[in-house]
Amino acid sequence: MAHRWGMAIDLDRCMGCEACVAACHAENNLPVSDPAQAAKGRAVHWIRVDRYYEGEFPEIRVKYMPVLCQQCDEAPCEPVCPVYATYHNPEGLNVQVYNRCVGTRYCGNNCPYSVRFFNWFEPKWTAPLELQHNPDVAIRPGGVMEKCTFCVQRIERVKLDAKAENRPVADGEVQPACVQSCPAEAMVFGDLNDPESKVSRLASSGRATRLLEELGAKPKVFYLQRGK
Amino acid sequence: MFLTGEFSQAEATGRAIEALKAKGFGPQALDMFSTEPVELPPGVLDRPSRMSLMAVAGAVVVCLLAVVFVYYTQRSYRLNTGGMPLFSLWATGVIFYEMAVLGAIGATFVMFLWESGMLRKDHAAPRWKGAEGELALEPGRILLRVRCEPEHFAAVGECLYAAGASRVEKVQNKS
Amino acid sequence: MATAVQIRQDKVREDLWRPLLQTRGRYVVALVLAGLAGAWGLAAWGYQIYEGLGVTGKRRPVMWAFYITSFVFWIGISHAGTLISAILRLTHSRWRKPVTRAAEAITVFALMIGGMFPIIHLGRPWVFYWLLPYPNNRLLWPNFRSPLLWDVTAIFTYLTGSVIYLYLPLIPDVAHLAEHTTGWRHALYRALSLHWTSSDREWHALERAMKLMAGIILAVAVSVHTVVAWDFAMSVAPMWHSTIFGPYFVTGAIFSGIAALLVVLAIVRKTMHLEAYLQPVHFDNLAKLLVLMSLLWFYFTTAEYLTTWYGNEPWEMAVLGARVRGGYAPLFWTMVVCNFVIPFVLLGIQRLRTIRTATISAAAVLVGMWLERFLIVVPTLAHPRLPAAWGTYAPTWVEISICGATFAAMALLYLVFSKLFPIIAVWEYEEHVSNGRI
Amino acid sequence: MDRRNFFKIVSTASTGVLTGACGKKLDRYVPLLVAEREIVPGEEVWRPAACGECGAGCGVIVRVMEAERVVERQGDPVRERIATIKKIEGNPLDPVSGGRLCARGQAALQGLYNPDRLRGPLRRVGPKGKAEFAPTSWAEAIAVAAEKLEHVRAKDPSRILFLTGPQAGTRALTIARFLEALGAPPAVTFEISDFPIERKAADLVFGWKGLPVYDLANARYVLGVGADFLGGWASPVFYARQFGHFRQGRADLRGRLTQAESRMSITAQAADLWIPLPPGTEVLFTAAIAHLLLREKLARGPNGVPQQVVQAFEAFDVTRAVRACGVEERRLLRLARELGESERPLVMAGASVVQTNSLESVITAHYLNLLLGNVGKPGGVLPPAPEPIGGRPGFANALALLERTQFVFLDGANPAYTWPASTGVAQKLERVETLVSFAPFLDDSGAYADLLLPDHHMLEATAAIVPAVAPVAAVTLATQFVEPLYETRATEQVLTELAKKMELTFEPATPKNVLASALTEGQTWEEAVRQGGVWAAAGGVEAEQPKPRKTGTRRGEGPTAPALELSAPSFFGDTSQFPYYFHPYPSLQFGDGRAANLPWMQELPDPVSSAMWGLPVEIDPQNAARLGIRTGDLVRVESAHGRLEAPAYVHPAAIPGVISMAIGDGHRHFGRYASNRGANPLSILAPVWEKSTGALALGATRVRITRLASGRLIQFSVSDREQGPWGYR
Repeated sequence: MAHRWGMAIDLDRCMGCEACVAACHAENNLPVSDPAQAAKGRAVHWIRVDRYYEGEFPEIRVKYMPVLCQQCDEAPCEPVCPVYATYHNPEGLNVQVYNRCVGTRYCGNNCPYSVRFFNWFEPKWTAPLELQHNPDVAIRPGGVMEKCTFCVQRIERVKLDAKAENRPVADGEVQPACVQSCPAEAMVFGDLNDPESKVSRLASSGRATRLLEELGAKPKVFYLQRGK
Repeated sequence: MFLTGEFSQAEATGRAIEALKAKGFGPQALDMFSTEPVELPPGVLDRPSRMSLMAVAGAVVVCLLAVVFVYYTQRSYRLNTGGMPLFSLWATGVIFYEMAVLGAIGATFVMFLWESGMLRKDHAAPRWKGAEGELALEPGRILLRVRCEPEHFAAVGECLYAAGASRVEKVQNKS
Repeated sequence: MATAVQIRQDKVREDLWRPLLQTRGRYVVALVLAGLAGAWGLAAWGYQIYEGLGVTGKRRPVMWAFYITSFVFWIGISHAGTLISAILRLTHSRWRKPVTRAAEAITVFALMIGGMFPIIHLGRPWVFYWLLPYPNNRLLWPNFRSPLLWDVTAIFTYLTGSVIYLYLPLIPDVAHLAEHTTGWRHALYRALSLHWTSSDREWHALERAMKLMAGIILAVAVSVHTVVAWDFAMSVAPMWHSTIFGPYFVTGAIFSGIAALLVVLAIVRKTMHLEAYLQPVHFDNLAKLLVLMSLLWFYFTTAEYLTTWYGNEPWEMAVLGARVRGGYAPLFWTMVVCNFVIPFVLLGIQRLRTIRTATISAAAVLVGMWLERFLIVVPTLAHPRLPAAWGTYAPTWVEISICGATFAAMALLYLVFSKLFPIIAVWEYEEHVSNGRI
Repeated sequence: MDRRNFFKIVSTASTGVLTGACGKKLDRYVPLLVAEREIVPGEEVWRPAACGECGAGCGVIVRVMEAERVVERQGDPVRERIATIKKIEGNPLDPVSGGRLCARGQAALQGLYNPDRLRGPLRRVGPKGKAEFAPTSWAEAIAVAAEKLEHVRAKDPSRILFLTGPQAGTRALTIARFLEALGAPPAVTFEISDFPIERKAADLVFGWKGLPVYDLANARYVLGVGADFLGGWASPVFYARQFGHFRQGRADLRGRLTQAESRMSITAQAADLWIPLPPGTEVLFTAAIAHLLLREKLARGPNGVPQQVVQAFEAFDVTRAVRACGVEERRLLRLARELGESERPLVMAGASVVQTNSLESVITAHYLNLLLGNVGKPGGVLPPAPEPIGGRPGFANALALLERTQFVFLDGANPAYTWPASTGVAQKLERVETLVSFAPFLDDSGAYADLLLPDHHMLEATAAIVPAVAPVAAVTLATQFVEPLYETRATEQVLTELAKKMELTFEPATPKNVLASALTEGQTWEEAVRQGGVWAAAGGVEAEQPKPRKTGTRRGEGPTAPALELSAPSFFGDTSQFPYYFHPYPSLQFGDGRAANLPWMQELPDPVSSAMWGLPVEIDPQNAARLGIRTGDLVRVESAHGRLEAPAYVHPAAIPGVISMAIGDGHRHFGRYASNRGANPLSILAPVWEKSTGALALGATRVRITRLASGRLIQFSVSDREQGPWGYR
């Protein structure tokens, strides 16, 4: 059976340390904007930690959650793309085809999670920072959309390895950079089509919810709510 | 061979047409020229038209072509859409509607060219500035041209004069 | 009687042909200014293509802003002509005759300009043709389910229809002009006239085609602006995802279209000295239409905002609040004043309704409708569902230049058009005159 | 350990053994340096290394792949294939990181490939502090340094000062040996990230040398007091891993965390309950809990506590704490009950933001743990593991030392940034005859240096590091596996050459020679290198519990047992003039400021304010409204000793009257990304120290704040409420 990749994020374990954000930058060659561009709202973080304050001091609490592309099953971003640059891959990922993208940014408007980022300029790195670039991940040209890929390059690598060794992909073997880095092990990645995978079990736990579930986009990222 | 009469009143032209029709010159043999549209009573010089019908036909044909095209293109290279239909009438209905309208517009324009006869100029027409042996179309005047053999010239000319033509000229078939 | 008409008709031709053949200094100045402004806009666009879209003020989450606003605005303006002239034609409004061609020209030009914006707005405009279904060896076709493809087809159809609709009644005039001109003008008019002979077959076909086209164009015009509205309404963004958007946008389009027509007619009347042709009755009737559309617009706006407010959904309230009370409130209330208060007061009271007030109101409506589109596009995008992603937007000189230049482009196109073709359909007006209906 | 990392490390560790002598594959691992001709395009090699970004000393693995760089040879640009590091992840075998890594650790790559790295030795050409340097050769630089050093040594070797960072390991050991050979006093660390108070408290109460290990993973109810252990205190990755387990790692068991702190820190955010304590009242809060615990007869181990301490607790007046802390007695009682009734209670105390009475607060917390009877037990306070390598630099207030010093070495220390301006550090550094900096960057202190002798980046170096907190005796090993990018030189080598020049008997400590003794039987050096460390027992925290070196307390040992002191904190600055507490805290992104030159960290949204490229001053909404300050406004914070200007962030969870600010920005010199960006809160602090350790009291300064103008705070997320301000009205 085909894989259907999904993620569970345990908000009870997460403490908002943003290790995932840095990991994503390192893995996916995210450009760093300068302060002027950051001030204009052009900073790119495929995964971000949203934080909201609830209540008033002293009975105030902070709610935070890492938000990345939710890889929706019925993704609002997909049907609106006029050139099929954003489409659904057979393993359930919302894939962005950078080469095909013409930059209408319609997908970005239609994403309720605001996780799509546009390359306002051709990305630049000051030498020798570009030596760090991950050769498995394309540098996106200016004028195209980009977003979290669930580290599709890591998925493919594991699948190739497993194929070479003639064995199925083991649960937990694929780890996107954010999942790998998480010190509190708040993030779990795996195959939702495998009912015994860790992510499937977490997704069916009583604490599992999905972000803006009421919109019916059927996201594949499950948030396990903080316990009481 | 043509015989052309010049009128200044639409009523007179109408009378001439009625008289000519009685003599066996049907609407096919008659051409009326005027700098602005002349309204004749219905039945006097009707020009039957299939423009509306063809517009509808054009709409239907182009719409169907569009459906086939979209259906083909979406299936020629099957992209995974994550459970959403590759071809959906609802999601592409607007396109079919627009293409239907485009078909109607195209058909209308083509039928305009066809029915106006502008595409088949096999005969000379009166010019604004009268050429040799030809009546000029002047503002406010109406020219009625009758296609007839020379042996009928006299009868037709009489008819035109009787209806109130101020002048009648014959034109050789030049082209 | 006949001679009287004759003289009168000569006067019509003289008056309406004069602007074509005589060029005054003021015209040249206007042409140069409009050309320079348009060139500046082109230069700004070139800069934007070279540097990247980052030179605009757009950002995440406000990824659509000035360009899409202008796109909707110009598409709205395009409803000036075709739709209005079609309605007037179908209802046999006799006062339409001096108005239709000016209106139809607005349509064509506004569409051409509006149609540019989706390309200007693209991240990679040099591959805009990927949106078109052209055969290619990789079997790559566009996604026809995307509302943007709907847009492409709708605008293409509308533009084709509008050009034909403008062109058909132009044929007798250019045929006539071809007889009275020499040189390149003669060649141009001759070619455009398609050897029109003024025969009754031609007149019949023209009449029939115009009737049909009026009906068809009405269907396209309504659908075009509905589709533009659906670009927004088909998404899940708060205060975009609304069933009212189709008719709301069509209403707004006709509203702004009438306003544009009024402004253009006022300018044409003044500069071309057509006071005898464009008479107070025309302005009065258009002004009445403007008030009607203003009321309709107000009704739709109220319906939209009141239901949202009463429903009190947090996401929608975020957008509504930002528009009505937040940072966008000055724009919002300016819009209400421009779109409702000014036209309603100035034109609703009969004593105040003059050509001057009609023009002022129309200009106000143009401003208000531009703001309305801006307020639809930007605050919604600035307030997506997850507040952590909220942002603000301010245009840069590039966007202002490009959008401003399109007004110059409109002026330029109109100046050229009025130099080539009579701005009032001569034969229609003559018919009008000879039927003694002046 | 997760599966992927297991595969990764096993393949790394075993290939050398399995393939033996069969050519290429062996070459990939031994020798460890990746030669250019061996790099296969597109193929990755994972290497163990050590993280040098903070004192936690996490073991990491790095991904080495081919890349191309353009270098200039004889004036022509030449493309050159080199082995480069693409990514850093935690070393799954390492008991500290366990295969995970924090944001700063991962961003270390940008230190390695930072465009502002020093590319070779430099000598000062302009006046001191002006940061004008000219390139020099290593031979010349070392000759100059040796000459100057010899000059000072001949006169008075005690006038040589080596200021270093908090990491223990071969570097520290080498430095210690070098100074010994010179006859100079031992190296000193005086940074704000070394936890001298926690060390001292553990020593005083338990007799432990090192930071206690809190067994958070096995605790059930944790009361955190003053230690932001998830946000950078002691060993963030280690405690974060434990926290995950504490919360959801055990079936049907969820640990509860209550955090008492003067700021809503990362830990307080993650806690189930945050008790906002006015700065410096931690000690009273802890004492009140202890008192209530005794009163409610919930103390399990009062026998382990010195009698006079128990008496002091019993005599403690809870109303004093209620008044000072602003916490109702009912709530204190509830906390005491929750703590006392829990099966495995734990109090995690520390001083993320040092106050003048912080030592008392940590000592009181240790006594509280003793009352709870959890010391040395699973889920309790565990003794620090023995450190296999000695040489951890001693902490001391180096101000007085600097005063009389003629020759200063700087390695891992940046006094010009971390010491308040009121200490006169700038003038003192200027006065020093010779200052040699080993920092790979030109930093604030480097500007005063006579010689900049840039060290390799940690990822290019060979070193052994002792983690600050480890459940077992641990050494993290890093060996050089990529060629240094520039003409930099390992400080160990520079010291060796200096010693040679000065004809000193000196041998640098290398991982190989110091670790020979730490290797357990059956372990080989090569294996240790491949694994990236030596660990006493591979296994998690739950493995064998090492016994405290000195169990219990010094009860009955008379004068050495510290008495319970419950003093109020002192603050510098007149209340009427300076009405607010100033509370600078080490930031998640930059720590004590040493990661500020990493662009990823600059663009990492601050967890509190979501600020990027410049940290704000945090003020509570009440006072902000009173002063007319709105988020983004430029404000001036003034103490009796200086002032700074920064944008404001109106922090909904700030304690009224406490102005917080993250440390990290405001460098004068630190490359293009950090220089002159934002403000340094340390610069305006009063010279107030915790009495017994000499640690800088970060939170002991009072300030006033004024709005200057509207400005701009660059935020990633502007909104901090889930609902907009537009209600149904």
